[in-house]
Amino acid sequence: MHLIKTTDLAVYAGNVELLQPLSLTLNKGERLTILGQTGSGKSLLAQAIMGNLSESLHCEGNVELFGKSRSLSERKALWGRQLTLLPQEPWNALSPLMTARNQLKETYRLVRGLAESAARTRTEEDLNQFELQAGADKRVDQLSGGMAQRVAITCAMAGGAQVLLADEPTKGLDISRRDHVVGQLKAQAADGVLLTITHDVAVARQTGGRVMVMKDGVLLEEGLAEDVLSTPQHPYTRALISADPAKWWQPPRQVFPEDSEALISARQLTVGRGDQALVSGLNFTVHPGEVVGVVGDSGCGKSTLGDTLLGLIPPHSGLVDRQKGISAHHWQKLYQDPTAAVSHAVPLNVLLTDLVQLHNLDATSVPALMARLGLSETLLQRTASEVSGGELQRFCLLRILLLKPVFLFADEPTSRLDPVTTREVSQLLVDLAREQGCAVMLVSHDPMLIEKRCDRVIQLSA
Amino acid sequence: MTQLLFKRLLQLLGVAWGVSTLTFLLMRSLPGDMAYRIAAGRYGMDAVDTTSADLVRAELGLDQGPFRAYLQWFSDLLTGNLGNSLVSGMPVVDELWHMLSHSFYLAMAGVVLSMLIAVPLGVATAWWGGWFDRLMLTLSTLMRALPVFVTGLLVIILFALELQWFPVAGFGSVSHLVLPAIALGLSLAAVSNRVVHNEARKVMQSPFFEFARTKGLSNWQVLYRHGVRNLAVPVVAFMGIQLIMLVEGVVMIESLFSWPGVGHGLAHAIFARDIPVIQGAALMMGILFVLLNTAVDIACYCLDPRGGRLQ
Amino acid sequence: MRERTLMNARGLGLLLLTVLCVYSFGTSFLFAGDGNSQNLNHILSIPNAEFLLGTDHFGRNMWLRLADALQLSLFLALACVLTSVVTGVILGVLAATRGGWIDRLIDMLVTLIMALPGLVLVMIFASIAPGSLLVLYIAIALIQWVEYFRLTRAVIQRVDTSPAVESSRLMGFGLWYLFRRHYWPVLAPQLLTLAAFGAANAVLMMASLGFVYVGIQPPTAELGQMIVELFPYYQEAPWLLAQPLLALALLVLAFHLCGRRGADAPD
Amino acid sequence: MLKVISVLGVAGTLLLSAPLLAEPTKENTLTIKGQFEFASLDPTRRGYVFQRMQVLETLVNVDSQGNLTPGLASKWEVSEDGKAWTFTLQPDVKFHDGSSLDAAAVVNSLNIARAKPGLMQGAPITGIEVLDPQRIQVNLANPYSPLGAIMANYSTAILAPKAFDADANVVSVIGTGPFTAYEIAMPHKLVVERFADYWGKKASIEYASYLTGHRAESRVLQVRSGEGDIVFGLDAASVPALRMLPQVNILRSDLPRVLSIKLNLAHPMLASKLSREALSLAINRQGIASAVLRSPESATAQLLPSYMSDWHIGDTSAEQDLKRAESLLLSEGWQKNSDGWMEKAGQPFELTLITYADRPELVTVATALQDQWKRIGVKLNVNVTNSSAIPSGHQDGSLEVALIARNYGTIADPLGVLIKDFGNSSGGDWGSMNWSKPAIQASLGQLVQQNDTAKYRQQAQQIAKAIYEDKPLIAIAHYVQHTAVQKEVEGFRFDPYERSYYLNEIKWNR
Repeated sequence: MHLIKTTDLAVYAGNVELLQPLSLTLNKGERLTILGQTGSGKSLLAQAIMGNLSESLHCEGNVELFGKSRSLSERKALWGRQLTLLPQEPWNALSPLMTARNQLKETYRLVRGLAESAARTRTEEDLNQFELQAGADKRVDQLSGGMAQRVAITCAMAGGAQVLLADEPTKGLDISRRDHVVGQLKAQAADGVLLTITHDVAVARQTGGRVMVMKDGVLLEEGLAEDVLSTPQHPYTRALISADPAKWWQPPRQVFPEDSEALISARQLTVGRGDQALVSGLNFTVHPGEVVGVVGDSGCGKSTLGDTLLGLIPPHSGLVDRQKGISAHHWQKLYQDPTAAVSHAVPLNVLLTDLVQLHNLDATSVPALMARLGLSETLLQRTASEVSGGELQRFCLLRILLLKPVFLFADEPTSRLDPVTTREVSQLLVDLAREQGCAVMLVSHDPMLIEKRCDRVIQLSA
Repeated sequence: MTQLLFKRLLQLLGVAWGVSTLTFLLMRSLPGDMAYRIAAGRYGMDAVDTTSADLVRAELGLDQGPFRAYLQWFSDLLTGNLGNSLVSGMPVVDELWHMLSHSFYLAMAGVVLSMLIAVPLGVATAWWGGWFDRLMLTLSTLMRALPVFVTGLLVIILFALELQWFPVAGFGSVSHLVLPAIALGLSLAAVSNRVVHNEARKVMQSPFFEFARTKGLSNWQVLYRHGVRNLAVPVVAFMGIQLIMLVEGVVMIESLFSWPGVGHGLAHAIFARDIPVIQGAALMMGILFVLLNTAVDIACYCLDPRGGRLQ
Repeated sequence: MRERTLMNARGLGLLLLTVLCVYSFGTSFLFAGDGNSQNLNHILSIPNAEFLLGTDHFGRNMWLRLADALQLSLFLALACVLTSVVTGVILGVLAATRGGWIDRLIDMLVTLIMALPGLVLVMIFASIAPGSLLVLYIAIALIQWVEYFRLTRAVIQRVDTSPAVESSRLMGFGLWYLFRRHYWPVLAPQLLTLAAFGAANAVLMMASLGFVYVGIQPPTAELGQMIVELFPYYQEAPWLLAQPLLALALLVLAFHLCGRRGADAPD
Repeated sequence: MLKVISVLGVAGTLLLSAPLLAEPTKENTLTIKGQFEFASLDPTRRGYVFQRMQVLETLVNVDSQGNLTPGLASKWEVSEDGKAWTFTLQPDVKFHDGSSLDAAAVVNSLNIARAKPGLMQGAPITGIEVLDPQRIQVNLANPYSPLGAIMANYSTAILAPKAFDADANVVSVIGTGPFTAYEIAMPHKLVVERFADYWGKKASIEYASYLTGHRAESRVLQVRSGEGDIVFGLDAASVPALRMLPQVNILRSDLPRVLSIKLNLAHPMLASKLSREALSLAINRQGIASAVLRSPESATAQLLPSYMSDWHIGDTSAEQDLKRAESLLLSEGWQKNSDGWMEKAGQPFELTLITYADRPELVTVATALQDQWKRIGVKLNVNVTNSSAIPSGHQDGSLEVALIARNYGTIADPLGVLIKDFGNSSGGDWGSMNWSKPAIQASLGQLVQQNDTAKYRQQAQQIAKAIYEDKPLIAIAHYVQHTAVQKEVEGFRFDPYERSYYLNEIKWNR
């Protein structure tokens, strides 16, 4: 008997089709991964199966669970007990004011119906098994992204559900956390069914089982993980796989001798926010045109270092000495979330002309730069909320290039972008450094990306 | 926490001093001869004449410059004596005690009533929505469109005249407190029930509410275990803001229901230029305001420690 | 669906406001006669051809008097809101960006004003120059700017830490540019809502003053005062009391509807 | 201090009616709703509430026609030279604390009252002394006939010795009246309880409560809801509606109080008699009386009511005559300017009238006046402030016009008040202002010694005529008081001199 069987399951917003009719079956012990870029209707599939689509959408087709086709209300009765969903941002999904331990115990007591003492022991078992004791008595906002995700998984499974739908389980996590989370998913859903939805090829490879590749709500390719990922048939799948940094071409690294012209250097530098010091004893020099990578776990002080170098916050101790005689607006920063770094009030070209007028730059070089960055004139008529993350990041780059910067601190510029755009934007950064002799410090939690793009790496330990 | 308390204590002293001095300056800048006004307050509006005004001026030493009067008042304040009312000669502390206790009962009754109306209504409208929500929205907007004394009159006409359940005005027994509390409670609830509605809707549409549901908890369990606490934070914070609106209503309702509260008393003290009473009342209200605000801030912090350290 | 109800709520509000404005300002041009001229042997009459809304307890033409009262309320609401918005925003920006002792100083002043009940402060001001509408307007504006100050400071403190502002600062833009591109677009919608509720409160505050016989000297027509004067006749001539009540309710309702944006803002 | 009073009140009850622990309940308490607060325990300050609720009594009482009748003093005689009044006290009168009333107690209470501001300071009293345990004597510098009426005023109420503390402040209201003070919650509420050993007619109802209701609206609503057994100070506007209530009687009573306009005769525009005549003629007294005061027959052009016959002159008209008024002004040299205001030598005929909102009808009458004077081109600005603005405006000469409600019945014989208001050239706070008429002022002074009733009447008529013609004060209407009495209350009668509610004559008829 199939645990999950959907026939022509489709999702519509009014009469616009967001997800093409899709039929799939999953038996006990099987694993399926839906792979595709963000915003391709993947999570709608999970919500359609689960039955918690938002009011404005409706779905067609039939959903069979545990061998019997279930209406919406019947599926709701299965929530937690047979069928469970792991939502995208786990740190928003856990109740903000309750400790992790209580949220877990609550599920055992109320969903599993265990007595108080039995629920407590089962909770302790889970906490030990998944090494969650450290964050057990903390609130969600005090947990790291990885820890919050793992707590969410245990809570979701505590109800004894056999079918686990995991929506983007590794989004925003560091590489080391990612493998840990995928391992836990596979362990907990061992004797049931695991349907994973992700944009990360490595997660698909690690989960194994079958893979479905989707783009804009359309199923492109399907098959066993090993076959599809090693010999992709569909061109989109091939582009998706080759976007993985591990597959990028490795350019020759430029070496800058010690005595060559120093742009900015740190002497016994300690950086921190407020009264809490994060990293100490930093000594390095950055030369014009050099691309330096900065790697470290999230929260280890990467962006704090950037702000200190740019003079936005004072160093705790030690010295940052910059080359004299360079005006302030030549030291620039590229942000992780482009939508938060640009004003949404006016169209992009207005922002551009503001900048040109402020420093009365020569606007003649703008068209060439725009072509180089793949930005069309019509795109600039729109405001920041009407363009994609990738386009907006390229617009930020355009503004920075206009200022002819000597130093650019790029703080995880591609973590929010999908793989294909990540490759283009990171390549643009390297070209900027080489052509304009501008020093670039590139921050990322993906060591492979840093490996393929930077001349040398600064490792920040937690 | 202690750092907060110390800071708020300083603020308390500052506000108490500031408010009473502000009222002193304002009252002293009012036109008309104070002695006459106090005489009118003492002997009644028909019997006030120059001889009684001169006697009052002599008795109370009103000829002394405002600065010396202020110093005199300030030195008394340091010894904890708020002076005597110019009109009745009674110690200000006693008059204020009588007025403040009554205003306190009315305010508390009003707030409790408004919460009893606003919270269930807000949550229900957020939960069901649809026509019920629209009906409550129009009702509360209409209620907010009326000045408080009109609400008071409607409440009297309905409960006291038609139904004869409660006395129209006066004080002394609990039954006297009911109608003013209903009038005040309704005017407050008209605003707070929409705030509760919005906050409840935000909680019900939040991801943690959805995850608790998909985790297997029933609607009621989620609302009870997660919804209430997360809802309490913004609602308690709003109660801090509503304090200011509360006092407006209290002044109106007290004069309509002849409730001997501080709002009503202050209005008379202003007309009769009874400066010590006004200063004393302003002092007490300033202190009460800071204390209540601190209490609300602490309550918010305990409910939701995420707000970082208390400033 | 949400967007549509929002639009027609605000549309209804604006429509109501224009109707009231047309009635109040239009009447003084179109209709001759003066709202204050009395006719003591023709009091409490039922609305008829000559007196469209009947006559009040002095025999004055209610149609004209209500128009004058609405004019006064509209004018006062507009003046109070404008003054308090301008003062509140300027001081808010100053406190949020300069911070330090300015912030503490204004904060102390704000706490002082909020500690005293607004109505009592207005009463004291009103008795400084009895009957002058200027003093009334100053007093009400003095109380209301506090709300805008607190909103502006909170919004700017929040927006100031956003990457967009940091990036603009890095690019060399000044405070005025930050205000125009970053602060104002976030502030404007919330200010509009607060201004609408502020206007409503100004009108209600003046009406409450009429209730305690402060501020308004005869023969000025004011909605609150009219309600108080006509209340004793609620049995004899209910249609008279209904007019100022309805006018006040519609005016305040119009302001509230204009202020509606998605969530009903707590004032 | 406050808590002490209520404790004392409670203790009083326990002491007096120890067997049955009576408590004021809805059934046994007569609820009275009044207009005015009582700001202190001291009768010299607004003590009328304690007198009306019959807690305190005075030596002399007044009947409804204004004649003096025996109170705590059974009889009194005046010496030939009119400089000594001897009062004989009622026999075996008990104070509320059980002590008996004797001459020493009365003299002590009167001397304390005399030291404080009050009506006694208007009289030329040189001393008050004990003749024997039952008789006291008041010595005067010169004869003063209104002394008897002063002894009927609340400020001369008799308190027991224990009522005062060391420095003569009143700490507890211990009087001789048919009711004792059961609970006092200053300044709004007073509950009184029946005093078993009262010397006169004992009360039949057990408790009575007096509550101050500032708002005319709430008092009207208390009548409608039946909560107020007796409600005073009903505003004229709501009377027609209240008459329709089945369970309530609305009593209409004339008061010796008059609504009048006080003019500052030193003001250039008000100096000439003809201008004042014009202003008086412009007033539509009939319209104001019927439309604003809702009592058509209260319109009058004279200060004193008809039942004070000596002071009431016959041939006076209260008609409005706009044409004649305008012609009078034109004859005075005023010309109407472009926008309708009278003007002379560039100066518009503009006056500022002050009045006070404590009496709501004053504001409405001022509004009516404003419109009526506008018809003859006189621009009247109305400034509603506090009643004290009138005496202070009189003193510093800033007062131009004032609308006042003057009570000529505070002392039974109006002579005392008239002397105060018109007795000298600078006038009185509530009387004339800068009206110098030496002959009239002199004859007013002599009337005090005039015992021959015929001569008294002839001089009084002469004075009244001069006031009517010269118009230092322009009368508009005399006061009509409306009181609502629930049908279940029997035996209530209204005292025009507002000295007593006669609670001891009231019975329930349920």
